[in-house]
Amino acid sequence: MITLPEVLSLAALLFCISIAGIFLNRKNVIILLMCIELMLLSVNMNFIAFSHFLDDIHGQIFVFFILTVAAAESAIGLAILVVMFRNKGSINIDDLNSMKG
Amino acid sequence: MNNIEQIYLAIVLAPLIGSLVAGLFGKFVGRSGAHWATIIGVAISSILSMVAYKYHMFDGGEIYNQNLYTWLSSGGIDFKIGFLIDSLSVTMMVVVSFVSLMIHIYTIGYMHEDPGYQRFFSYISLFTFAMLMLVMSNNFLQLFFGWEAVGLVSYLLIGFWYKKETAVFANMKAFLVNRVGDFGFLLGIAAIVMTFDSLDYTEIFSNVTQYADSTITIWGDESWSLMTVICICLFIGAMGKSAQVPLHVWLPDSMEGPTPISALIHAATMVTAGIFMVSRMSPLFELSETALSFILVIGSITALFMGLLGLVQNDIKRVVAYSTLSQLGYMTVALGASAYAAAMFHLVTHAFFKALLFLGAGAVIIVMHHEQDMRKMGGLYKVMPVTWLTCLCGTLALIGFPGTSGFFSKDAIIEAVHHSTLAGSSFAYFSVMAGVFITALYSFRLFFMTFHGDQKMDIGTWKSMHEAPAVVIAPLIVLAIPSLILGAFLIEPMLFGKYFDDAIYVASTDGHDVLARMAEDYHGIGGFLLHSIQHPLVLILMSSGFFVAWLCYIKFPDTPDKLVSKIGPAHKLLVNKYGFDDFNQLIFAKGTIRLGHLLWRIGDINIIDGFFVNGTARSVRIFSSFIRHVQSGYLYHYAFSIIIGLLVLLVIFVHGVLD
Amino acid sequence: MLLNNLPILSILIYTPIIGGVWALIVGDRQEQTVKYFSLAVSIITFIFAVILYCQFDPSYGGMQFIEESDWIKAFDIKYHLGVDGIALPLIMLTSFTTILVILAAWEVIEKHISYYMCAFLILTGLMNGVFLALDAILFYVFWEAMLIPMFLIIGIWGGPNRVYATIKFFLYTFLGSVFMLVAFLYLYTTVGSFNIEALHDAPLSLTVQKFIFVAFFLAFAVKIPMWPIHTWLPDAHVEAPTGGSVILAAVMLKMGGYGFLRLSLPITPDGSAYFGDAMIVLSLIAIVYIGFVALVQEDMKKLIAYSSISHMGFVTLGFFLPFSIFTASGSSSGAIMGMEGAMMQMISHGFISAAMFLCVGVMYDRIHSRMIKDYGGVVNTMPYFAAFMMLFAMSNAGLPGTSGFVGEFLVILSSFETSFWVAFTAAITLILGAAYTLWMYKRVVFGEVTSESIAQLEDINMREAFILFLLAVVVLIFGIWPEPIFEVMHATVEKLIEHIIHTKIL
Amino acid sequence: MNVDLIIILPEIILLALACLVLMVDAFSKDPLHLLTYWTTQASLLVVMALVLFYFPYKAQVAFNGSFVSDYMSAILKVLMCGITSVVFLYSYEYLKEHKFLKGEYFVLGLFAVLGMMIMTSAYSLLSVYLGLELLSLSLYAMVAMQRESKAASEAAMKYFVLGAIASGMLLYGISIIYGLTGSLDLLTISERINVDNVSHMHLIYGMIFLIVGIAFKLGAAPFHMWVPDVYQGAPTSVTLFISTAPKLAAFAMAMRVLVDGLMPLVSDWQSILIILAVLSMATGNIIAIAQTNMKRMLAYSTIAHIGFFFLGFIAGTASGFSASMFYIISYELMTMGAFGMIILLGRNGLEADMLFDFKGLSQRSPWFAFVMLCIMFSMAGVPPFLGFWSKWFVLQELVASGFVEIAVIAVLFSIIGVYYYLRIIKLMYFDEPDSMTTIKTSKKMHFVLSINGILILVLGLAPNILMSLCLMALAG
Amino acid sequence: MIEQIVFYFFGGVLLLSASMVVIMRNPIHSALLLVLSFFASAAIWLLLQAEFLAITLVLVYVGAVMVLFLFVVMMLDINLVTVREGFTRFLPVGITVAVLMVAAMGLVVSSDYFMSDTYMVIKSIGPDYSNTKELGLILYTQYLYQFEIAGAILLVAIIAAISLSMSKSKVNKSISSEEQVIVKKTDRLRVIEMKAESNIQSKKI
Repeated sequence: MITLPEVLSLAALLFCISIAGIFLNRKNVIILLMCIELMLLSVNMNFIAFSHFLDDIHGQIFVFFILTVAAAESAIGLAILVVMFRNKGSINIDDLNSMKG
Repeated sequence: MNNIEQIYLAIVLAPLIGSLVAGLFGKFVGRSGAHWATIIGVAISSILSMVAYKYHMFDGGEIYNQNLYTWLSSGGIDFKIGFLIDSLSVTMMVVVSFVSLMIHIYTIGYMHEDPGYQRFFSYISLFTFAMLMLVMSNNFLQLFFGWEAVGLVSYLLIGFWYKKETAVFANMKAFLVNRVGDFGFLLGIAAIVMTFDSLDYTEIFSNVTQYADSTITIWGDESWSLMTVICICLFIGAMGKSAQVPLHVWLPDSMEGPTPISALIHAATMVTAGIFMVSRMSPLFELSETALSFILVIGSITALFMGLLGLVQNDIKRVVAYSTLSQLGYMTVALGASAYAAAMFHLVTHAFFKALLFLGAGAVIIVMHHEQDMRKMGGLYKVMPVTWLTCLCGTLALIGFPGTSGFFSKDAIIEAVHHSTLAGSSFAYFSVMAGVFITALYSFRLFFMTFHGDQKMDIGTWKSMHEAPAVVIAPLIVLAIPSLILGAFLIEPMLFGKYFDDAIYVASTDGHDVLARMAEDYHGIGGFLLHSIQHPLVLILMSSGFFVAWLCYIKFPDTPDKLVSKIGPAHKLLVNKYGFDDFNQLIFAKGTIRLGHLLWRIGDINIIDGFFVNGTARSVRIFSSFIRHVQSGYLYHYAFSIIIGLLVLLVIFVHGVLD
Repeated sequence: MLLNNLPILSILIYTPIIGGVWALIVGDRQEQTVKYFSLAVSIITFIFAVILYCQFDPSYGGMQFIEESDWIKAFDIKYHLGVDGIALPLIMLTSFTTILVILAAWEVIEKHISYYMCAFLILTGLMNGVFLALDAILFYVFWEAMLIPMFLIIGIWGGPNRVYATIKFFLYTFLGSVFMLVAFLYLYTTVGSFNIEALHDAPLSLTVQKFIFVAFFLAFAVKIPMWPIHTWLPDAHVEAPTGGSVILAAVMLKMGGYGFLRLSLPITPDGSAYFGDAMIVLSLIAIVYIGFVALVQEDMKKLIAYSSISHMGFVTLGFFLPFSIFTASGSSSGAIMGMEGAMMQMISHGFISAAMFLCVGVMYDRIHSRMIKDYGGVVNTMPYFAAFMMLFAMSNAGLPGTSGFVGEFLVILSSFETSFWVAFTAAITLILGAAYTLWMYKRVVFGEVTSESIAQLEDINMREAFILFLLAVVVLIFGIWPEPIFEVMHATVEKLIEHIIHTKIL
Repeated sequence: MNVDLIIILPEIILLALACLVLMVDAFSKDPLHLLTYWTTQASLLVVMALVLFYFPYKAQVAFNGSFVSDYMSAILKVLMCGITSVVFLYSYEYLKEHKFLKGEYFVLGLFAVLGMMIMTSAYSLLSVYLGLELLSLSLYAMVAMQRESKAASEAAMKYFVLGAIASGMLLYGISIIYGLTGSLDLLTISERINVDNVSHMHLIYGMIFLIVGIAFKLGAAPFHMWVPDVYQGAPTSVTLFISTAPKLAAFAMAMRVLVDGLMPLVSDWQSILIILAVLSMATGNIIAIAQTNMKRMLAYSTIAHIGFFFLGFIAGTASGFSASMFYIISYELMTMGAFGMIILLGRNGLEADMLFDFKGLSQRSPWFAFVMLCIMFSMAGVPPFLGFWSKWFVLQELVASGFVEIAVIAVLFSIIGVYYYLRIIKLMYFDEPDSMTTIKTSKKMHFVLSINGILILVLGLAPNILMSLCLMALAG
Repeated sequence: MIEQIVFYFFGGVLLLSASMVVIMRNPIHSALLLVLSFFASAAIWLLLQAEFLAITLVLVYVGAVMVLFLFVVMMLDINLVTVREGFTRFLPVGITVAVLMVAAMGLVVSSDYFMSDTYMVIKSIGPDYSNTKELGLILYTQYLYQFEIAGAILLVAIIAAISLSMSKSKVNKSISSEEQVIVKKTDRLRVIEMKAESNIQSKKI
């Protein structure tokens, strides 16, 4: 038997990895986008776990929507990435600092 | 006399109207218009004063005590403007308006060429108004009004020649030193209001006894007699106005003003306001022996030491000024000895002979083309005999030559002090006696240096000299007469009669009622004269003073210089006026400015503004320009801040670190 | 009578405001029209103030001519106006000063005259509003709104360092007043009303009173201003145009004093009593310390500004004397005297400081310097001006016979009842006040002509003479017969004293 | 089911109209996109009219409790449409002037409005999330829409990444709350927290993630970092849009989640919000002082305003929430005017977003300088302008709830804030202009901007109506 | 027991691949590792009886989204040399924070509260149970509204993606002589009024 805390912990770890990925990654915007996907994945994991252990289908519905939105989100994210690349010729995060202070 | 109120009103208002006409419409009415308007005004008030005098002193008129209007009422106390006419005020009124009239007339000649002619007349008329308000007041408020108003006019007149740096300095000094006195005076008034809930003389005097033993805590737990505090505070006011040590410093400098006002304000009338005030307050002062002793000591110091200063002055007006100081000291001594009547008596006689001396000096100055240094005069009796004669009268009166007005008044004071048993009276007695010698010495020094000896002016000046014009001479003559004879008429009623009975109160306790003691020995003028011959100490001092002056300035004119080299330091002390001016300049003038700079630069600019106000603003700005770099522009920093925020919230609220 | 039905208080507020807006609309193109129009508006306002004075019932101590209507119903905030013996003289002062200011600007202001007139007229309306408001929030709105025109006046028409000065002015006063707002809000939650009169009657514990007092103190002490939060004033005065300085000194400082009377004392009597001694000490420091500071100023306007602070020290002194007088003697006559004296000091300072600033303005317009050292011997070329200035200088020094004397005199008299030393310290101003005023006068006016520019000065023209003459008349009349001002105050002040001697602690 | 559809009629119509606009734009050849523009404006008007027409005089719930229509939502929707309409008016001028007029702009704008309306009416966490995403995705795209601008794409990228993180956080929080209560329905959640013995600690754990998500959307410190960069980098019209209507939606979201859903935890989120509020006021006000870019300064000022806005929530009472609503509405009126001014000053493709662009404005255009003056004083919270009342209202409620210390801190920070608003006025009125070029503008813009300024003044003189409206909206 | 082994295996794979996504220097590797982690979580989801979603995850994510990622990575032709200097200075702080975060979250989610009876109501499901059917049933009834919104979101994504990435630049790069002839000065030359040194002035504010 898997227990709920185990799944939740797994999700939490995944969440932390994605977060760490976002603020540790210094160079590549694409990896940021991937980290965001990971983050959503961990949330989905949570929902599915709760859904399973509460025996409540609504959690899975939520995941369904998250998947949908995540797809849309990555589409827009990549579109912005493309625009940015065209403008700056780079997708380095360090180049994203023309505005500060 | 039913219309007495209108008369009193006319007495004060006539000079005011004159002053307004000359002041506001000076250009319009022209020079003669200005002097006619003011002279008529003052003449009216002078004549009416005499009428009032007659009514009051001879026709047995009632004491007039009525309020004109309510200035304001607050906290249940009505502050009113009104007149109290009794023997004291009516005497002052006559003196003030009469001397003022003389000076108005004299001014026509003296200020003849001055461009500020109308302004001058306006001022002196205004002064007359203010002085009359002061003496006619029936309450402290109006007294203070008049008190400050005469101060204002004095300020204006000292600085009359506003281009003269020394004049404008002197007028400010005069005003400020007077303000120091007013400072005490105001505190005294405040104490009176607190005690009596009134400012009305009669009300205060009728309640005064019940507060005789009241005390007030001022410093620590020690309680002071309330009356002493009140009296000393009031007397500080008098010290300012009547130029008593150490608030005398303004008076010699005030000689920067035109001579007529030196005569009117700084000799005859305004400076005696303090004497008048203390006499007026006699019911209060009688309750505090401490205050009286204080007065006695201050007066005697002034009388003696200021007279000494007269010996080393070369400016003709300054000599007279120091003589005024000394004479004021005499009056103050009389006050301290509870001989208010004697003080008033001397006040009256002094008003005439001192005005005379000043006007005489003024006449000399005119003739000398505004040269005031006595070392450049001499031998003037040849060209201006009338002036010489009248000045002689004045001088004799001043030194108290037997039979002259001054003799009676001054002798009375000396006698009174002699009888006084208050603390400090023996010192006072010594001072006034020594003062007699000194007075004679400096008076004749002035007289000899000016009118006798060699002519020390240049020949051109000498040739152009002639007697002063009639408008100048006439007042001299008019003033010379009372200087000589008034004393003989007044001594009996004033000192020993019931002249001041309705105005001055002297406690009948031993040591206070010195005049009553004197009255026991008084047997007419002749007796008084005789008495002074029988006890010739005063006369001896006086004549030795005269003799020394004769020796030094007529017989052996080089003696003074030799003397100076012998007693160098002492002479220097005198020339430096005991260092009062230097002290004031250093401590008060410079010290105040330094303190002001300190408070401003350090307190306001550096600490309050610099540190707190701008400092806060600056630190916010610096902090801002520093903290903005947290917004680094890097995405990972932004994400990091979100995580940190999240983490902190989790740690605080979930893991309850703060609980 | 028709006048009885007019909402005269609202008229006093809105006549100038509407006039101001109109002046703005007309704009700079019709300069003359704007000037005459503004003058007319200010005179009409003054006439209404006079009518108010005439119809005022001095025997009644409470609020009169009350106007009340809903404003924000949800919080029971009302448009609530009323006038009593404390507000009335200040209303008179405000509307009178406006006339002067508008006259003073006549030829002097060249830049955007219509804005200038607009700012001043609106300012007048708002200031009247402050004095008339009986609702705490309404009061606050007027109080703060007033800052805006003043901010612009200093900033647009001010001197070289105007930006610093005006921002300092704004922030300082804003800082103080926001605490007042918090205090109002707190009072609302405890008392349930913004009605100032209701707040007067509401019981409050001592702790609460202390806090509220401190909050009010910050607002009013900055405005009046008291030491040590006074430093905005010299800067603001120095940089402001003449009219701005005049209004600032003549009316705006009075708001602080008015605030103490209207809010601090009656709402927190026990708090005021608790801090009474501290307030007296602060007032005395202001009187003496600032006196010394004024003495060494090199800039005439700064000197007068400092002298204002020193004079305002008398106001706060008078306001906070009653508590110690009760402790000392238990009688209220001294207390009334102190408070009325302080009120009189406010009124009279309004005229005198206005006059002094106008005098400096007259010189500034000619030579464009305010530094004392640039002057000397002005009397030679401007004798009439010198005469006027002498009068005002003397009244600034508190010479009897001028209005400047009355307030100081009464406050000193009253302060003697608390302690000799309070009176002693307060009376030092007699010397210091005379010293800094006359020393300045001496350096500026007396003496030989010191420079070419002084030699070419022209004496005051008819307009300037008229302004100064008006002020001179007022200063003298109230010096010789101040009773008209006191007459209207008595009932109110007595009521106030009666109110504040009773504790509000339940 | 019929009833449900009527209730969401405005949303349905808006969706349909948005699609219509998309079609219109796709098939019209007009380079000025006038037809698109006017259709958009008409759509907004229609929706507004519909909301008013079906004004919910009592709360109506639809779709199994995931949609609610009540006073608050209706009022907010009307405001959103109204504000967006004005924003589009300004935007149109701006886009035309800066030569990147695109139909998609308006389409996305309409979808964003749809998202906001969904958020406003969301009664379940799922609707909240979807509405939020619909709004956010539209906004990300709008920010990046000026494709040639480096700053815009940088801003878009930052906005997107950080927004996605925040969404992730929000989702994580939702998942935890869902796990604890077994429901996504806000009313049910609130009920279950009250009734069931749900672990308080775990609830707070979930709630913190939710609050982070909400705070991010509002731009509260320390989740504010995107605000300055996005405000500065985005085309001014988009900045204007982001800073206005979505804030209303964020307010609605906060209301739905915190008040409708998590009211039982009020004392906990109060303390969290206190921290956020104080931090926001501090950060916003202090850093704003050092700014030289007007848009960036306004961004920091927004952060500070959000701190103030939270104060109403901290009060924790219905009237406190009304105060927050009042605050956010008045804030939007002001910020709309301020950005409108920046748009107005920009010419020929050049942005006039530096502070010195405002130098001597009073001489170039007295009227607009006056409007800006009103806006700035209003933002500073000086009566008699609207901004004063908004501050007053939240402080009033705060003090009424006993948080006097917080009120004192708040006013202290507002004093710092006054400084940089005054600086703008100083530039406009006390400085000389660099050039005297007159300001050309369309009549429409002139008119609307003037109305905007006057409204700030008029509402400041008579805040009664708006205040009662807000009180009514949240009275229940 | 077997469930646990499977869970821990796939959990391990998931965490490892997720970490590698973050660490990898080459975005293509990252993308592929991401695919791996999706597969691993799909497996776990299957364990948790969310069959439909598990399949969707693989189909939608691996099949569509990840391909999109790869496509973009390839298309943008990123200079791989510069893409890797990463995590140095910031690393210790970052790791500390990450560890703290793990602790803060882990302590909560691993608590015994989630072992309580509420979370033990797993019903046994019959062989005819269809997860897809159950989802579908409520998705198109109860969640109709949300479903529509999701549609709108996708529409927005389409519009946004197209309008952002579609290049409107002219396809034809030939020269038009017609335009060359009628060109005017004002078409080419724009006079911009610029203030000198205004940046410096602005600092004084």
